[in-house]
Amino acid sequence: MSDPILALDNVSKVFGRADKPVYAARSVSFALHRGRTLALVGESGSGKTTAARLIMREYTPDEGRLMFRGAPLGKADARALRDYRSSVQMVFQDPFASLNPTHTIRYHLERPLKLHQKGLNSAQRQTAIVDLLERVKLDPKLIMPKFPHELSGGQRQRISIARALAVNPQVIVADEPTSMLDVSVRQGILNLLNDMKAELKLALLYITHDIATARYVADDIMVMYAGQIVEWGAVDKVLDDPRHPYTRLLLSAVPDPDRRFDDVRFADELGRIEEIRKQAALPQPSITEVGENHFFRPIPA
Amino acid sequence: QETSGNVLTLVSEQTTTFVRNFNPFGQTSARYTTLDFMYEPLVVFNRLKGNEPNYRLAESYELADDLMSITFVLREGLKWSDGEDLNADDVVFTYDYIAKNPALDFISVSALLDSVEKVDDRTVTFHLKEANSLIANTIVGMPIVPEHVWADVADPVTFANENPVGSGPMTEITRFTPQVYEQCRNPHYWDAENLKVDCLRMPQLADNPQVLSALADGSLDWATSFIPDIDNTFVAKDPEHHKYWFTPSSLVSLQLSMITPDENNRKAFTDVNFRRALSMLIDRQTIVDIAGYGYPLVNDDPAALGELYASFANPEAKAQFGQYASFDLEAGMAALDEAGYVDADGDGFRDNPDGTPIVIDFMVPNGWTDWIDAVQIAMETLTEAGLNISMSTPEAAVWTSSLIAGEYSMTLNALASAADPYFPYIRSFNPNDFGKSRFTAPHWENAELSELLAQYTQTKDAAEAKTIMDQAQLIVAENLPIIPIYNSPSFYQYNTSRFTGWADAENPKYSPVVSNANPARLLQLLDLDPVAAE
Amino acid sequence: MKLLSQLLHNKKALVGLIILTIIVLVAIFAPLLTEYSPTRRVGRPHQAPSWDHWLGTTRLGHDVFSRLVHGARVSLAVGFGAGLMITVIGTVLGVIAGYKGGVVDEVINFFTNMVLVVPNLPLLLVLAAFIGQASPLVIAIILGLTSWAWGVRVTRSETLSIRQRDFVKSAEMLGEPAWRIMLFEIFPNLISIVGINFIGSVIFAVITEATLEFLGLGDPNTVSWGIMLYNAQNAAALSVGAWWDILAPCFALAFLGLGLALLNFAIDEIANPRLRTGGMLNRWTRMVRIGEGKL
Amino acid sequence: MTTPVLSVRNLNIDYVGAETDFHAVKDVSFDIAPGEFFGLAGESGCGKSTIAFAVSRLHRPPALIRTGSEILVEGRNVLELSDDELRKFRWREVAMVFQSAMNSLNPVLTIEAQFYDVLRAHGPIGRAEARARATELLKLVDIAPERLDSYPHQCSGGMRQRIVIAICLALNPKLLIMDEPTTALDVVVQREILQRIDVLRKKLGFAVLFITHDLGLMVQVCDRIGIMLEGELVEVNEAQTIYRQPQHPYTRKLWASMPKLRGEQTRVEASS
Amino acid sequence: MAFLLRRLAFYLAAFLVAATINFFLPRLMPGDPIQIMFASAGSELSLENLNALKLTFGFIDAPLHEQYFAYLKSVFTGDLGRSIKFFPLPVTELLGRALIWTLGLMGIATVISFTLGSLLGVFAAWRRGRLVDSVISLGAIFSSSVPAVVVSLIMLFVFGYTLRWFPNGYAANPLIDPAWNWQYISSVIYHGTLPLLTLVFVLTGGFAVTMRNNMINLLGEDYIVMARAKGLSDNNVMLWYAARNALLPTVSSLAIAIGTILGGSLVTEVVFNYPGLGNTLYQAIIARDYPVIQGQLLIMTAAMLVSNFVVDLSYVLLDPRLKKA
Ligand SMILES: Nc1ncnc2c1ncn2[C@@H]1O[C@H](COP(=O)(O)OP(=O)(O)OP(=O)(O)O)[C@@H](O)[C@H]1O
Ligand SMILES: Nc1ncnc2c1ncn2[C@@H]1O[C@H](COP(=O)(O)OP(=O)(O)OP(=O)(O)O)[C@@H](O)[C@H]1O
Ligand SMILES: [Mg+2]
Ligand SMILES: [Mg+2]
Ligand code: NI
Repeated sequence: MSDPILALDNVSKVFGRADKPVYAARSVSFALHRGRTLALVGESGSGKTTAARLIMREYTPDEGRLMFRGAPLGKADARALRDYRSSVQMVFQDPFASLNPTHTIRYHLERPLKLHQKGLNSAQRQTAIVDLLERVKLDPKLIMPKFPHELSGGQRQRISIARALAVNPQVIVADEPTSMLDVSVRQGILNLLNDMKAELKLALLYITHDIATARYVADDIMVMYAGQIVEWGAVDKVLDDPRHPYTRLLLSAVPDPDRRFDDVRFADELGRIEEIRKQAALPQPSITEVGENHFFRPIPA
Repeated sequence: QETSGNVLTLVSEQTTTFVRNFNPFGQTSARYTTLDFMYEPLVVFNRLKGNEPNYRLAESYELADDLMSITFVLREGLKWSDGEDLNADDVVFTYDYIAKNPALDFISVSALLDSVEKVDDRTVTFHLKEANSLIANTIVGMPIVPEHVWADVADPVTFANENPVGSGPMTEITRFTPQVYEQCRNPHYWDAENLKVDCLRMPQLADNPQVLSALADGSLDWATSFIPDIDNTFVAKDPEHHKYWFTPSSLVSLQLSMITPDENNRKAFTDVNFRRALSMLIDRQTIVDIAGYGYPLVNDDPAALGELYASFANPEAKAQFGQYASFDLEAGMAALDEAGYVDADGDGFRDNPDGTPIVIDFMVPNGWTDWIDAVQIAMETLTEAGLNISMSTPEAAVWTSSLIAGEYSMTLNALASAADPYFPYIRSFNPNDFGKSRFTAPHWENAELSELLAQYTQTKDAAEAKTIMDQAQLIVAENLPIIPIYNSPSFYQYNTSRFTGWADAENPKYSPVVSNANPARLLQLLDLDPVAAE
Repeated sequence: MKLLSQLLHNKKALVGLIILTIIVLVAIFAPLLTEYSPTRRVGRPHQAPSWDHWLGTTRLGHDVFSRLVHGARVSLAVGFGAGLMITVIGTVLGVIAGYKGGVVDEVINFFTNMVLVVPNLPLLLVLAAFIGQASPLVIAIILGLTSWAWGVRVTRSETLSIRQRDFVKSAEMLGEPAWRIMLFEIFPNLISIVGINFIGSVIFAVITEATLEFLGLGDPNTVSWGIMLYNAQNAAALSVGAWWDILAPCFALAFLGLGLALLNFAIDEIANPRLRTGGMLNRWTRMVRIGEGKL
Repeated sequence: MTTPVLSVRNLNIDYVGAETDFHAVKDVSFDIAPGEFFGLAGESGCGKSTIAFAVSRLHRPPALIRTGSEILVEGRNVLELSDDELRKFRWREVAMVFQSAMNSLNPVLTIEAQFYDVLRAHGPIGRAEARARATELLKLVDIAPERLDSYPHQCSGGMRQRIVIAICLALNPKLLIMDEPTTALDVVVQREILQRIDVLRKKLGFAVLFITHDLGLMVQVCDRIGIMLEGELVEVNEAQTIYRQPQHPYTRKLWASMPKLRGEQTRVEASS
Repeated sequence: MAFLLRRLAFYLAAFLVAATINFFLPRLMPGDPIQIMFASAGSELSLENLNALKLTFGFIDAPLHEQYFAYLKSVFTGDLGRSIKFFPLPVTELLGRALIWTLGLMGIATVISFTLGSLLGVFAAWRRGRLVDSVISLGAIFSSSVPAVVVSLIMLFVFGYTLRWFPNGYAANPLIDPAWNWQYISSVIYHGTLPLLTLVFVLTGGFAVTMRNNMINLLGEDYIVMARAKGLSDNNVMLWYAARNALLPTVSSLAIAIGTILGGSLVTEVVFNYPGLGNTLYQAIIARDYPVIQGQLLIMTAAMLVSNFVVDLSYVLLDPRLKKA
């Protein structure tokens, strides 16, 4: 595998007051590679969004560092931050909320171009916008003058992606980009992300709680639980042979039309996960390598 | 509880709440029935009868021939309302007291006195710093207080004197709430025989409209209040008993600062021709009719005295200069043209003869609505005559200090009525008062006039005094340093259904106004007779 | 533009706009509407309404109608001037506090709450009294400087919620500078709040100016509805039965207030679609009545 | 054959607009048998909630249930009940779990008060008795009775969801409507809740009308499923049948666009 | 509790700032504050007398900060000086007298208009789009758009001067001694009716609009629908579920409204000559009685702070979510 473009190195983030800390991220380490998609799955509140925000440098890590192109990122001054932003972009969960209802689509795409590709004149910008819209398979003429509320959810999500692409990034972080979309629309967006990744050699971090879509788009997967990454590896390996109890629970909870409810001894699994929950605050267990490109943290005895 | 006897209901002050304060030295804080009714003056001078003295606590007074001292003799058997004797000691005490506590001396009489000396139990002599033929008028303005009470008062300025010991007819406070108080008969009053009223009741009324409604429904016997359209709003409610009589009082005049900071204005203001023209441009009658509801009396006396001092008037003044004190738009404009005040620069406004512009700010205190109305009406004709005038309404305090300093262009100013024309003249034109009092606002001085006024207080001879005063009037009338407009009325409303004996236009025996600036109200009180119950 | 077209579709807004337009037109064309000067005596004192003087005359003999139409200028100017100032200050501070957060927010918020708990009208009274002869301009300025707090509060809380929205986040992620985010991302979404704040402030300013002048703290040289009330009250118009003198400015003020309030109410409805009660409810009632269906 | 618990016949619902109406539910008919777990699936905005609301007649203007529609609960036409009958009918016959549990409990009342409310509204009952009943109901959903004195904000999302279910069971209704009860929840919690409902249903014998757009979930829990498209019910069948032999093209497309956890991964070009 | 403590700290700070403004206001204005303060009282007094009077009012020639601390000390010991106009009445006593009337008038008016307005708002929202709603909404808009001056003048004109149903001034007949007897109390009620009606008219609309909007926003909430689904009676849902929750934001708007109420009552008191705080302030301003004006501002601020605190308290009581926070 190539060198990672972006990596988290033992990053921790703690919220709340000293007497009642919430560990949103606990010694989280992972790396993103160009042309590969990494999926991050986990229960609600496990720290997925926190990880994304750490990458977007909205939060500063309490511990650990962020490595970009092999070098650690220090305190960000305004210029360095802008530089970083033209390489790392984010697509949000809610396409209804991530576009400003008072601006046209054209404005939404023009701004990143103005900010990050200063050399362009207005005609070049125009072509760039058309290009972007075509890339996300929208009709530029029709779409450009519209306001967000005149578009469907899927179209809006495409605009969000186009906007992220506008700065010519190397990394895209997508935080549950399809959870607000209808099932039938979802697929299109996922395909689009996949295509972009391949075409532009993007490094993609795909955050979701829907393991099935994770499988659909990702090359690698990480399972997060209580701020920790508890199991990771190649998608197929992890899903075929889940080792960590939480991964298993997660997999069994995923709705699966092939199995009736009563097939699974769900309650037992649930009981075991309750136990891990109690132990969640214990010191870091060591990492076990299960096989090639498949790791997990066993629960301490 | 109902008060027994004859109760006279009156309104002398308008307030939102009554505070129990009967300190006679506190002009602004004491209840308005404190002076005269509670603390009787030595003498009451009747201004309507050429200052004829009505002896009250004093049975006589005598001015020394050199005019350097005056001796008052008290009546026999005077008592304070607590039964203690009232004698010369109390008088001497009072004057020593205000000398020691200058804050109490609300009429600034101490400054005129050298010493006060007890001659015997009933006789007191005041030694003056300068000869002064009019000193008696001033001295009687100070209330005499009982030594046995006030000697022990720690801070007489803040002392509220809640249970007063007085010498007047009404000293006993039988009821006191923030909304009403009652002041009843002094058990030891020397003149009890003449006093038919047993109690005064003072309801709290906050403003003119409230006084009007109380008057209109007949619950007030005696009031002093501005009432709009009085014949309709008050008299018509009960024409038989609702009556009023307005007597002329303080002089309202238009004044110009001879030392105004604006050099161009100053040129015009110091020119008597300009002042005369200005005076002719003031439509006094309209001002009186509209701003004043017709209540004030037009003052077209070039010597600025008018009806109020009719008995002192020098007909010569009016004959020679009368035309300058009455309204004549055409003549006024012609006078301006003639004196060279024409529009030199073509901006539509008259300029100085040398072409410099005249821009006049007409200053009147904020909130003094009748004056503001008067100014607006005056400005109509002045503007029509081509003068560049605008009105400003600063805070009263700012207005006062501008007037004192002479830093204004034009204003209205009022001067309280007095017993003798000497007072308005000396107050307005005494160079020693420049920068000290707003009455000297014009900052106009005339050596000849000053000399005459000085002589006036030095003579005991009535004929000589008259000659002096005649001459003074001529000087004022010729120079027109202040432009008289009207004398404001003293408001006086009364109701005859419960009491009779009121002074009125048919029987102008004295000024019956119940305000605390009129000591003659004591005479009115003593003249009242209850209407026999039917 | 959208707001405007929505306003035109809202009945309340339409009535409000019409009222306002009438008053604005009257103010603009005041000199053409009457032959009388508002500051000259043109009749006897307190003449009742007649053909010559439609609304009678004042105590001084001024024509009430003339004063009324000329007075509209001052009321409108002070209302809109002070309203604009209040809104601008309130919006700027509110957006900055809401977006910047932290110490800036704490400071602005503290002062806002501070100003909110100091009783406004009494403070204005005292200020006007200290200043003396408060011309309409002075009144507008002190109104503007003392009444912005409410605007800050609503703008701030709205900004706080908009700041959480993803489109602001994405602008941040794109590296937009803070001022651009406040001006171009957040502010356009506040338009209706700002509109409500503006109209509300105009109402407040009109009412307060009239009140201050009525209480005698205005400049008697001005021709305004507040001064008309003041003069009428001073001339005891009520007790001498000159009702026209006092009722004319009363109704003018009420009319202007009503127009503005209708407009504000309508903006509220447009900003918050839940509040809208369009024709559909009437239609619904009719359909239920004729039995096309039920709930 | 037994009478169905719920029988919807030719249901037409409009949202009345200022000029034109929005026809949200078009001529929908289906039955739910006693004890049956019936699923209603379809895209956002296709009219699922509109149907659910109509069953308890919870609509407010401008919704309009067209004349000619019939909603029979155990044979009784709900649309013909008087106000008073309607009040008695609600919750006793049909109880409902709403889209998000976070918001369906009154934030200013204690849990106990919200139990007491419903018990009081449907018959005279004392405080103590109501409390006893509430305790019993909470036990059914595994919640400690102390929770009765808490306010909703003091309970976690999953807990609140279970409390709502307990309240639903207070009057032993024949039918429980669940309108996307778990969209806001984690898969694990969602799974737990549904499983509990399933157990309770078998124990207490009520029927369930389950509304969601998650087809996988639906097939897993439901006996029968109805698929809706733009206000129309396009297909109703046994869950497994719909899954394995979808008839309607829309249904087929839905299945195709669903990523699978196991087996072949197909790529479908779905339009947006 | 922490919430309330924080609010209390804020109120203390707010009071301090108000006191500071109060101290500096006359000193910042053009002209000599002493000259201004004694202008109306002193215009007839000689300079010597004025100086003597000034001393008794504590205008010492000390550095500003010393004056400031002396002032703060006296404020916090409840000494607001003495009135010039009603000399030597302490300002506290003067205001104390007025406070009773204002509290009574404003308190009752606020309670009535808040209750009435909220109820009207609730009904309008519940019957949204129907006739009741239109009538209430329009009425509310109208009532909240008419200035208090206008309402009180019209009330006075109609009921005081034309119909003569009610007196046109005072809090009670001055000839009746204050006492707890029917004669006095009925007189108080009789005199209070018009000002009260005016205030209620002016205030009700605002409360109704706020309540209506809050209610409408709430009616879509799941817990309201659930309450209806539970078979609760309409009144129960409307009042116990919807109104109670809609009350929360209304109560917080009440805190802000108190300033407006104070303003409204000020004008009303002036027009009806009601002897409350507002009228006292007005009279003091006319007479330039500065100790009273300053004390007045402080008292009004304090009143605002206290009522805000009461609103905070009731907020905590009404909203269980705040109890622990
Ligand atoms: N700004 C914050 N302040 C305090 N706590 C926070 C903050 N942001 C997140 N947390 C806490 O950190 C933990 C992780 O939150 P995060 O949003 O990263 O979870 P998530 O995995 O994205 O959940 P979801 O799937 O619901 O989006 C949660 O317990 C959350 O409550
Ligand atoms: N009050 C209303 N007025 C007008 N139209 C409405 C109203 N409520 C719902 N609609 C419309 O009716 C249609 C059906 O709405 P409904 O809430 O039943 O959909 P749903 O299937 O439950 O969707 P979701 O999965 O998003 O909950 C939608 O298109 C919606 O826009
Ligand atoms: Mg998240
Ligand atoms: Mg729905
Ligand atoms: Ni537009």
